[in-house]
Amino acid sequence: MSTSPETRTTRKTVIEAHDIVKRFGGAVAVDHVSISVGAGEIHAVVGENGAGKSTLMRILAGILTPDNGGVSVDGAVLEPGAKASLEAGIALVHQELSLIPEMTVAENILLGATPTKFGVIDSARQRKIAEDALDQIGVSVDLNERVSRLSVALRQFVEIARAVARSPRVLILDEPTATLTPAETDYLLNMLQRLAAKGLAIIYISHRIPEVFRICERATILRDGKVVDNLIIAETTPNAVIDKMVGRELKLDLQTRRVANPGAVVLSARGIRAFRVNGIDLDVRAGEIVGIGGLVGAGRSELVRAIIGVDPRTAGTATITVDGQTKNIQGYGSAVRAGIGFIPEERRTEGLALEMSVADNITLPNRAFLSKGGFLQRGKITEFATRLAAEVGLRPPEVGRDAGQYSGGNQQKVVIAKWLGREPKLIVLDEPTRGVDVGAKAEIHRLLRGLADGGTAVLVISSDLPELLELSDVIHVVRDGRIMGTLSPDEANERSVMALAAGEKVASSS
Amino acid sequence: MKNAVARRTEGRAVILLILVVGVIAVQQPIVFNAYGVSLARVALVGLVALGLTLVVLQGELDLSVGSTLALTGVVVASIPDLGLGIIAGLVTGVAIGALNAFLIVVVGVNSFIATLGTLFALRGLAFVMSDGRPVRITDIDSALVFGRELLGPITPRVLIFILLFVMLQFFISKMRAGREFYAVGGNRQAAIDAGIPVKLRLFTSFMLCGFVAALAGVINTLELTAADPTAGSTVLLASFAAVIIGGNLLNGGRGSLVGTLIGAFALGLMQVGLTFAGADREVQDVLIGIVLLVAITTDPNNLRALSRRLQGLVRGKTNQQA
Amino acid sequence: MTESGTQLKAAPPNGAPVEGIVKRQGSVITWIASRGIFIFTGVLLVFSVIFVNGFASSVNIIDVFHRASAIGIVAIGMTFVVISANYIDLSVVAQVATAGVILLALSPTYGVVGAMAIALFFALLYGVVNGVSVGFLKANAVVVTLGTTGIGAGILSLLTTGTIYYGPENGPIDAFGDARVGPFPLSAFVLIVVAVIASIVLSRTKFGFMIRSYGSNKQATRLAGVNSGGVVVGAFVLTSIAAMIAGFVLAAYSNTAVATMSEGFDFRALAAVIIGGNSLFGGRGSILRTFLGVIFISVLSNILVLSGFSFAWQQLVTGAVIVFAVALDALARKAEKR
Amino acid sequence: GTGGTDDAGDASADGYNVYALLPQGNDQPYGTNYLKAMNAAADEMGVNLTITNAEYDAAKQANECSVAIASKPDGIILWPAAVDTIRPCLEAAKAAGIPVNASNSDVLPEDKDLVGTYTGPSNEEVGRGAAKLIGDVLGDAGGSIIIIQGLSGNSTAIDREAGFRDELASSYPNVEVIGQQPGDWAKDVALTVTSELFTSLGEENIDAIYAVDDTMAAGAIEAMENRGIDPTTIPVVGTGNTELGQPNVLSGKQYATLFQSPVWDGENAVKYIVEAIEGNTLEANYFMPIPEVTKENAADYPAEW
Ligand SMILES: Nc1ncnc2c1ncn2[C@@H]1O[C@H](COP(=O)(O)OP(=O)(O)OP(=O)(O)O)[C@@H](O)[C@H]1O
Ligand SMILES: Nc1ncnc2c1ncn2[C@@H]1O[C@H](COP(=O)(O)OP(=O)(O)OP(=O)(O)O)[C@@H](O)[C@H]1O
Ligand SMILES: [Mg+2]
Ligand SMILES: [Mg+2]
Repeated sequence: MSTSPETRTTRKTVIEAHDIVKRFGGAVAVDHVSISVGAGEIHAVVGENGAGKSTLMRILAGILTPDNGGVSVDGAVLEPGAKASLEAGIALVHQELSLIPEMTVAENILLGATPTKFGVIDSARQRKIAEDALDQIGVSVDLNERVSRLSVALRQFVEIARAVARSPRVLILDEPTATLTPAETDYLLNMLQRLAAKGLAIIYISHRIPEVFRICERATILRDGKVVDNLIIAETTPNAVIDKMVGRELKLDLQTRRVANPGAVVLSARGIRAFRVNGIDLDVRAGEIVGIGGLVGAGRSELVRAIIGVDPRTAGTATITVDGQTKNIQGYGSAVRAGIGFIPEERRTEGLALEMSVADNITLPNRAFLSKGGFLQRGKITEFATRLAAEVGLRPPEVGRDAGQYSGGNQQKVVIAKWLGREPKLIVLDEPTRGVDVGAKAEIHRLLRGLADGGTAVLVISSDLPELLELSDVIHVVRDGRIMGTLSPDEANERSVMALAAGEKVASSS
Repeated sequence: MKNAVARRTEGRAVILLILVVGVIAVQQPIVFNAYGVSLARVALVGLVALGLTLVVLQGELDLSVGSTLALTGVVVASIPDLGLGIIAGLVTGVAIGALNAFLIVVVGVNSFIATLGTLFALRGLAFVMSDGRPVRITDIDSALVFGRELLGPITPRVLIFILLFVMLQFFISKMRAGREFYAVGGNRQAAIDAGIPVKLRLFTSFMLCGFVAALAGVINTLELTAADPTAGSTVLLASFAAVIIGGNLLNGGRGSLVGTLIGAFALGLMQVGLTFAGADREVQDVLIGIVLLVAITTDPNNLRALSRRLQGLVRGKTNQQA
Repeated sequence: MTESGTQLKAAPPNGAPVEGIVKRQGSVITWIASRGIFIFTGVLLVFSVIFVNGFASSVNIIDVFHRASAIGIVAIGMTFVVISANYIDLSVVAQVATAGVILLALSPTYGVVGAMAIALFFALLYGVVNGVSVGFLKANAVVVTLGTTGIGAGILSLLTTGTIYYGPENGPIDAFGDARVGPFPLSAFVLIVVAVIASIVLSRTKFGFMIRSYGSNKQATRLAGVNSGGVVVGAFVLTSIAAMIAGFVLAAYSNTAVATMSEGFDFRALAAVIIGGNSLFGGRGSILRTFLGVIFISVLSNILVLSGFSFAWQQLVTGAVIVFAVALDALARKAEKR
Repeated sequence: GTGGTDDAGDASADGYNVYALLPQGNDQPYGTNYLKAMNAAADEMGVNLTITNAEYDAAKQANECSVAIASKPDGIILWPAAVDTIRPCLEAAKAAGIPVNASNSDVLPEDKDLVGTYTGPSNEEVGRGAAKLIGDVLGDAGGSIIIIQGLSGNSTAIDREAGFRDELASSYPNVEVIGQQPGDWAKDVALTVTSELFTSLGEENIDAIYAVDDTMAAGAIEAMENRGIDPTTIPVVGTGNTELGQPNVLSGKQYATLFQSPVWDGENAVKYIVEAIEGNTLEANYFMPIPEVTKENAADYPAEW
């Protein structure tokens, strides 16, 4: 633990977490973390995907109980459990939207704290409180509209209103701007500063360093669940923070990045339109890694899913060319048969059958040639799975184990291994390292690079900018389901990508 | 229009009801003249469905309602003092609900399986207690009074049905505990995070469901002056049908008692009409089967998903939970 | 269910606990539960042999198999629907009767083989209608099969008007019903053959593998390029074919068939599947478990009758056993999660 | 009859409107033939019938009863789904001035005054008849017997068994019932439980079998054959003289049955409701003759169902 600069802040500490540890099965998500935030302070918690930010916040909010350490507000140690934390005035805006779709805005804002008279909902007060909360954050939504009918951005603000409505002492926001446009973001940041001015202690999580530098007073930097540093923003620079976040590899990898000499076009998409995809042209060449950047909600997932036929297209065509022959991609089935492999965004719900063995999971896309006359060939499967497990560096390489028993990173390796066996001509990855620890992440990167060098065409979506910059031979930046710009390796950097993603015409200097 | 229907979960139930009413108006107007009878049938189909709806709203199921009805009936009839019997019966129902909830919430059994077990066990208990014979109420005359029409052709059953609907509707729409059923069914994790006592809510819904089934058992027994251990054989599927046709989503979180009520009306009136027409029982089964199949294969969400798959571009939002 | 609420609970939006790298060896209860049905069946058999006189007699074993055959074949078929995470096929009630009635009613005119062919046609019809509604129209299996039962049973009853069809004495069907393989009735032999085939299909073939995989994660299975709708149709078709065979066996056993011959088969079959310890969340499960579940239930009712218990007690005990079995299973899961 | 006049304007001024509230119909063999005869008789006498089937669900029948009363028919034929549960229906009909006759299963004594008459078999009598047959064939020595019951909770099954046991107790003290199991009206179930009863009680200890209907009797007989017992050595008595049972009686495998005629049942239900509507004085009961059918006279009684 580095020098905690409490000494150098005049603020009165409101919330303090001491020596927090949280394990998920084997993986340590939060590793002896201490953090304290004062009244009126906006405190940043930054770190790469999977650093442990959300987990730590869920612990502060009493939703997760730590394996070690405790949380105290105004010096009083909290009982475990969400209720105690709520009563102590800790309000958390979740990273994932956590609203009840069929309930109205007003009901959602007061969910769990509905005002009642003799058990009967006091709708007058409910509206009043909800209205006030929305006023405080200066957003106007129809209180009676069902949340399922709101845009993601509006949902995000409703979530914040819900936190504010509890008139908290501590307000925690976990990547609140991830789904917001620059204008909305700007608005949110000003709002937070106003709230802080009222004496609220705010913990702010974001992957966007400029935001942190704009509103935060201090930053706690997490890596692999550990606190690597605790800085006073005024005394540091964005680069310093990023270096601390990602450690050494980033620079190294960035140096080892090299422009590929791409071969023939493998995937060619023209005029793709679909739900939240508004006309996209895209080519991916053999041996090339094409990156797709943008903010969450930009429609990147929808875009690739529409191209390869996972989700329905409303317009446009996509073709895949394998040794001279060009095939149209009708449905997803045809795409797979044509030699496309797809690693989806949601590993747990879309990528793996968690209670089936690694071998079974690897067999699934390869069932055709792992079976003869409709019968599975056990021996061949085990041998095949073991080979691939080794190839992706699965640890431990026990293919008989349930996939669910592996850590996020290893699970992701299994998802990739599923496809390697087919020697795909094109491999599409949506957030391939989300929630994957740094080590596994590096291995996955090496793997992808290796595939590309082997002549496979690779299409990668990533919200993780360093990763995107490191991997991609060319980056398309998507916003509102359109490609806003295409960057070559030497044009591409955090700012240029962000500028396009956020839709800023001219990049503002920093 | 199509959207409006798709939005309101009760959409299809309304359409069906309109159809049924239309056909009846032409074919069997007597169904309306004898509205007392028709209401009684609706109450017969709908009462248990009201309780079931509460459970379904939370994304759970209760298969044991039929057996609960039978068992409580036997309890009521086997106790000489009618008043005491009724109370005992209702208590039994609540207790059964608590047992189901315990298995589901505390032990962690999937509700479908847990209530499948109690479905068998409770029916068995009813048979054991009644020795497999109908049990006649001792104090028949007071029971007979119950069966009589109160105001005009309105029997106590109908009155209770209406009262229960109003009360449950109030509970589910105006009271915090009831309203939070939607949260439990709509996004359980979020409900837990928001500090809603999810387990308590589950217990509440199952106990209410048990209570309503028991109430139906009591009413049957009083109206018939005897309890039949084989009773309720047709209840589960009938009320299940009313719930489904009422547009309640089995995943929970979407649906309403109003929908169930409309579903019950559609089914009840349909049955009465067919009875007046002297249609074979089988014909009724087939018709209800078809209605069910149509209702479920045209669930608004699937329709939306389907239409998106077909010509795509449904403007508006995706409902993550749906 | 296309997305059963309960499954939703099984895998909540966030915070789904993930098992550690090192699988903790579960508690005693885990051990028992994972082998539950094997232990219970064993204990019950030993108990019966020792304490229930007449149980071990060859004639009685035949009766046990008579109890087990038809329902067992249905349960084995239904295992496919259960493992594909679709809970239950209620329409087996109508399907078994349809097959039985067709066999006895039509074989005089079309011959046994002809009748069987016609029965097969209807079995496939049921399977496809159920499967398409669930697999492609994404409708809830419970409701769909509830609907198809109503339609099918209604029509069957309309057409047969309650007639009890019976085959000629010592006709081929009667002969089949009385036939023995060694000490066992032919129907037991059919049950075992069906079980073996089903077991091979489920555990060894590509198709069975896809059903298991689909049951354990629809989305992942689809994204692996599997025609998931087709898999569901397959599962329902297999269930229907099994129900048809069960109809034949049941009809042959008593050489009679009537529209109401299979009342209660839906939940009784499911009970056998569940007591066998197959997971209703789909994915996990085996035919052997179902088979043992059937043997367990059949032996249980058999010894209850042998011991002079009334029908009422039989129901009560069966229900209690189901509750006990599933509660144990649930507790075991919890223990595993810890 | 009162009912007749105030319905004069009805679409069917030509004949009486009658509701037949039945617990079974085309879904059971007996009901099917009962309906056939009933409809035939109705056509003959110009009666328009509306028929319901409550599937032995008392609550459903109660509602169908009120439906019937609401449509103000001239008369109602009631075949109770469960006799204990029909009092309210009868009272309502009386209040509405609609004559009601009971058919096939008689109402309870205390409800007798609420019905015009009862037509059909006396299920107790059927049971007694069976008891006589068994008692007599076993002779003074008596013996031990088993009962294959009908569907659990079914009132016909209950009444027959009650009459049977009552008659044994009063007239054949030496005949003892040593076991019973429900055969659910189904041959296959009867087959299994009979066999199991043989196993548990010992083949040598069972001197006769009372199967509450012929379908189940056939099951009991097949059970014996499967066990290599000659059915003629253990007298089996059933009920119905059905198409399934009669061949067994003829061949002597089934010692005897009691001929219950759905045709008589259906016909007379219509015949006497008309009498009731026209206000003629009726006796309390018109019992169906229940001839004993044995190998000797079976030929004279062709099976009806
Ligand atoms: N419920 C869970 N079960 C198992 N592992 C989990 C769970 N939640 C998080 N993890 C793991 O804990 C680590 C930290 O996750 P966490 O969500 O806190 O990271 P994060 O910093 O919020 O990442 P992101 O920036 O992507 O939100 C990751 O490796 C993740 O896979
Ligand atoms: N306006 C919107 N209406 C409905 N759903 C939305 C909207 N915007 C985003 N979403 C949902 O939010 C989630 C994130 O959106 P999407 O996946 O398109 O972002 P992305 O650009 O792919 O970023 P990521 O790679 O993080 O997913 C998706 O589930 C998407 O359906
Ligand atoms: Mg996070
Ligand atoms: Mg995405």
